[in-house]
Amino acid sequence: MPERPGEVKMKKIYIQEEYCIGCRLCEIYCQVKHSKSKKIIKAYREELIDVLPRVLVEEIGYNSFAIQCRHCADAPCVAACISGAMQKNKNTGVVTCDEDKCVGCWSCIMVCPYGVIRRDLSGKKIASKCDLCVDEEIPVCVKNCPNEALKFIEKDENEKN
Amino acid sequence: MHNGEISSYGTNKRFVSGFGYECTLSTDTEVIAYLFDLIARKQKIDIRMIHLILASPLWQEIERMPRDNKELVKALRILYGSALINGPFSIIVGNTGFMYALNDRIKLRPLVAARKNDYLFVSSEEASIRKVCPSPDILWHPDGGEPVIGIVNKKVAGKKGDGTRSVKLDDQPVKV
Amino acid sequence: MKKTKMIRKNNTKKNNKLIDYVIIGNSAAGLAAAESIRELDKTGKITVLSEEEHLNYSKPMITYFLTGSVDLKRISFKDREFYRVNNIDIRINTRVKSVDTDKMSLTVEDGSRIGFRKLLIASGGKPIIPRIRAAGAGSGEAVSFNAVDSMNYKKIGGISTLATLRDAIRIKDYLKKNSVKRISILGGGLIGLKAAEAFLDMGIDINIIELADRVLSATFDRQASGIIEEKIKSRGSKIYKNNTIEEVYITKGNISGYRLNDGRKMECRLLVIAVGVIPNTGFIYGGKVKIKRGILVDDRMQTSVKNIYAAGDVAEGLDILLKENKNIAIWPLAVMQGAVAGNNMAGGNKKYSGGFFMNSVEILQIPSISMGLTVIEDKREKDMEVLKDFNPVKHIYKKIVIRNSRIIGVILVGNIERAGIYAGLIRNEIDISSVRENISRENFGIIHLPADYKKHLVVGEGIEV
Amino acid sequence: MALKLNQSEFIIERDENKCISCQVCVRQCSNDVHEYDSEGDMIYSDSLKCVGCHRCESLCPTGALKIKERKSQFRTNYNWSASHLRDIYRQADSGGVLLTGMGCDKPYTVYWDRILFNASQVTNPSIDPLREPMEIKTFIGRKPDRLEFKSSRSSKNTGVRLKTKMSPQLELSTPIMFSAMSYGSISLNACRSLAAAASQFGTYYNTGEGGMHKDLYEYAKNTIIQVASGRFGVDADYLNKGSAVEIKIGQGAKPGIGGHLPGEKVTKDISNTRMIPEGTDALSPAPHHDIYSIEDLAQLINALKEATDWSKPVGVKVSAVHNIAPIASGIVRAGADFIAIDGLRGGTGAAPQIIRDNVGIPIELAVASVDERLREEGIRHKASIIAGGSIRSSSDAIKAIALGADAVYIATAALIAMGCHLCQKCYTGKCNWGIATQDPYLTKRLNPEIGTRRLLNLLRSWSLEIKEMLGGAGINAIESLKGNREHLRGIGLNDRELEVLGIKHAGEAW
Repeated sequence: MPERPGEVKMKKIYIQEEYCIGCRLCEIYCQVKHSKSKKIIKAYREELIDVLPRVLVEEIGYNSFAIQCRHCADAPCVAACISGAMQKNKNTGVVTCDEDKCVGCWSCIMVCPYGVIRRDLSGKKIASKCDLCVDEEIPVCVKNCPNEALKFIEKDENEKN
Repeated sequence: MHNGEISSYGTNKRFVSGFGYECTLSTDTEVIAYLFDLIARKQKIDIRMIHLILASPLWQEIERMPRDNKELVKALRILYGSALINGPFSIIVGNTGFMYALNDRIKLRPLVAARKNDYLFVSSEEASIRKVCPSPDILWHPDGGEPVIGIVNKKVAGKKGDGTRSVKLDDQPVKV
Repeated sequence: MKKTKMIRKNNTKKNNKLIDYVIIGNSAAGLAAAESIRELDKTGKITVLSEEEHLNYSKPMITYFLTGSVDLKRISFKDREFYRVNNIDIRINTRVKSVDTDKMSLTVEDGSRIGFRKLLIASGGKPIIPRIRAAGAGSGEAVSFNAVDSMNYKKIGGISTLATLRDAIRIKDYLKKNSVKRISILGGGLIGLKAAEAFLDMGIDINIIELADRVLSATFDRQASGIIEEKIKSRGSKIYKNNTIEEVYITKGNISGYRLNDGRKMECRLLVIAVGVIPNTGFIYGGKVKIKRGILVDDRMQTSVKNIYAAGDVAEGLDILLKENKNIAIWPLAVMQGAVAGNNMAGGNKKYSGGFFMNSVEILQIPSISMGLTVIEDKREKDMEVLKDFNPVKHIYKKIVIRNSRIIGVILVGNIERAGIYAGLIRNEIDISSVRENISRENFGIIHLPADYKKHLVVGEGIEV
Repeated sequence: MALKLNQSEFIIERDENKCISCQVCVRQCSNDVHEYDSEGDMIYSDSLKCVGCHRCESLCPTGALKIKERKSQFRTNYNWSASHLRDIYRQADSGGVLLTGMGCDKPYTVYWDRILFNASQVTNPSIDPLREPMEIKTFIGRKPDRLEFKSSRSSKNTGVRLKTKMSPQLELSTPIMFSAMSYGSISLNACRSLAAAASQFGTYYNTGEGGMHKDLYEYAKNTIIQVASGRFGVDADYLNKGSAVEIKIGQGAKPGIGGHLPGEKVTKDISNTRMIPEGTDALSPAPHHDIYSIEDLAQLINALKEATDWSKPVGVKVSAVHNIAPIASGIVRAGADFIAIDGLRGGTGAAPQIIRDNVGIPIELAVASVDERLREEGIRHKASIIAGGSIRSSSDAIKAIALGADAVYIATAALIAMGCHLCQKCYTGKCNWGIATQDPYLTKRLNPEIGTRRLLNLLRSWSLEIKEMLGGAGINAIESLKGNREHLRGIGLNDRELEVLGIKHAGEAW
């Protein structure tokens, strides 16, 4: 599976499912973060909010969780990308899609086992995924989770917890 | 004789009144006398331990005491918490048999003691002791909560016959 | 110039004529291998040979170059900096004529010989050119040859494959010079449809000539193909199924038309041949390297000859669904195989966990993804089961093929949301019997997965996968 | 269906140019007040169902919501208040006993707000808790009449050791404990938060009538286990797990009547913990059917001490009623190690509104009169008094201790710290804050990690405030505050109230 312990030591987003209350504020703040204006009311009002959230909440009954890119060590999406747009940064370990290179062939969507890459058809048809809010202190989904179900920590992935 | 105001007066008063003492005088000093009487006479607590009640050591000191002492002081504090005199004071309590001086546990008031042969001097100021006894054998400033106890030694007193009471000074307070 | 000076400096001790790592092929597999070699061996000399004149380019992007959405600069998936940083000696226009597995050396078309300690063959695939009878266009015009085949097709104007960037450039020029309203594509498979996707985007009608009874027959069933065919036809383009080209008419050296095997004659100015690709193994002689359709390799990507590896479209690695080696010519596996090959060539012991067929293609805004074994109508075994969800109006079709409660095949047309979850289920052979009824739902998600595998994906515990 | 006369009690104001129709409020309201209409991409609110819990307002990402009391006025009538009319409408609708949650909300005098605390100026210096030690360690348990000592030759001290065997005490790092809230009336996450906060801070929480859930065994050392008339979850193992046993005779919000946990709230987990069949109503009768006089209580106390091998304090919890003083005296004489007195405004998960609002007396008067009576009978030192119902702030706690309590019980304050907004609808089991509910969709909303942290903060801030006030009055040990009515002064109280409270009026010196 792609989640082999990565060479890169990095903070990742982890979830405690039992505290996700399905409010979807993570999705909302992710949309605002990736909107032009970055202001929640302006973004929703003027950008007709076709900005896709990069985190996805799934819910059945009282079970729910938010899931986003795991920035895998051996990322299948980086392997499958035909244009070189999907790259894992050697030092930060963050997997990002270069919007100028992506041609919208959806190979990454085909291989991502978490299904957390989406088709952004608003502009020029590119893959849209979590970029771990590298320019933020902590990712906005983690910051705005009202129940601290999302955590942004560095965890030794292969130690059995 | 007492110098200072007792912040715990309300609690001390209730404690002694629970044992039948009536606080009628309009001074808080009154409660100290009753406390002393209650603990020493009625509750028969050895005079050398009374300071562990009236000016109980702080919990941080109690935690560091050896097991037996800790158990003892803790029990005293649990039972006689309401007898703890809180607030600044330095008191002298005496009767025909003894003279007892004590400072509040965080020493908000001065207290000096001195000894010359079998005379014991206690005062707020060193100067007043020097006035009466210019060169005492030993002069010391007791710590907060550390009593000065002078017990009149009946045998010795008889010999002198001049009404002066000599003081047996080997009755040290229980050090914990 | 700077690059070569650096190479001579660091291996003076060794016989400097012998190159530590030679890689034939400058594409997905080749460069993935080069990168993973460099990860383990910081100093070994790496030389990549490419028969083409471009820095590097991604074959699946050729059709995007054709439509102009990608230019010559953007088509390369590794920039010049990649070679410099990884100290890779790239030699373009260097076509390998033969490989001598005994002497561990190869000869290039210009006659020069290169010795190597370790060789990776990542030469990819070549287009298949069927022999088609050729004749003058009715007016009895003499035609210098009686058939079109792989040797001479390039000489005829208006006939081309769409396998290399050079093909795309030639077609683009041809279209500029000749106003072509309709292009014929021989072959309705993956490459044919990708070509169709490009031409339709450029507003040019197409004729697709397909031998089978439907397009994308290798991976789509009739219903799935039906959606795509409907859409293509709605744009005025035609699809000739159960058909092929009997004869080609040539006028003044250019194609002018052809006759289908059902007798119909078609006028044609541009014919793109896209019937299929075979592994490019022509230059390997001596029979020591075992080749079936592609070069047979073990789970370290090593061929039957020690120190000679193969990866990508030329190789035949393990297909985890058929449980045997199979040539699966797709980009993601080429990269994975290249990485494994490079790792082992440089002394690592990374294993190739096998792969299965998968493809993503978007035709006229209908995205479609197919994975694994999807066409099983004919060889339906007893423990196989198919779940379908078909909505022709919304052009949405979902087919899941299950064999003893493991997913082995998926077709998604129209809605390809979260397709990779199925890829994960196939790769990890997850038993889905406990959640059978959810598998083919439209909004299928991780929450519908079996508990343990779901736990693994969401919180990282659950099962070790 | 006949017209329902009750109007909605709240108005939901939605600021149109702030609402982004993100539907967080729709998902978060368990009373289905908000509804999303996809055509108009609008959200509509049915204010009749709103209970004023402010959940939607708190989670709305753009602050578009404001909840206000509707207060549509009846004709002014000083006799028939609006709540009287509304109660009759509801009774005419249902014909049942009107239930409510939390504590009495009637405008009876809140004595805490009529009492002022002292501070030292000049004659005795105040003590700065930042620079001087300030001791608020408290002991709850039975005290002997006097102590005996014996000589001991061990070198470390000078010949004196304790001879009397002290009865077991609860050692609290602060004079504040969490009072009884059962697993069943509140969620397991809430219980876990209370338990974890109590153990980390060094104080105690109370299991209430719900028994102890196995997940909370790890906190047993900081648990006071309650034995109520229903004996839910009570067995030898349970008794020996906690650090103290509390016999529940009464609860401030519903003196004299038993408890009722509706069957639907008795999930599988709760039925295991309470050892009752799943889905059955958990009725705790009043009185205990084995306590019909003070002598029976003495027997039960003794039996419980036997069962726990005299290893832990056994106390009694009673609601503050008119004869609380003699009752308390009897309880002390019956051998109780501590008495927990729950005042008129004590909270509850479910109680008849009429009883909650009209039965019992305020805790301030109860503590004052019990402390006075026990002192008069010379038995005040024997047992500890714990005041509860309702302590709303550290100043309430200080005043309670000054009136004579050893420590205070807080529960409503703890719930508020965890998110409760006092909508008083706990009995519906639809608590939007995930506290007074067993619905898994709602209980998830209280992450115990956050709950514990907030409760720890509450304990920490109250303790600091207590130290500040003590220091201000020149006291550096909580023992000197207990029953120290000299440091209290009444304001706006009549002479009888001052007399009952045993405090002088503001302005009078000692």
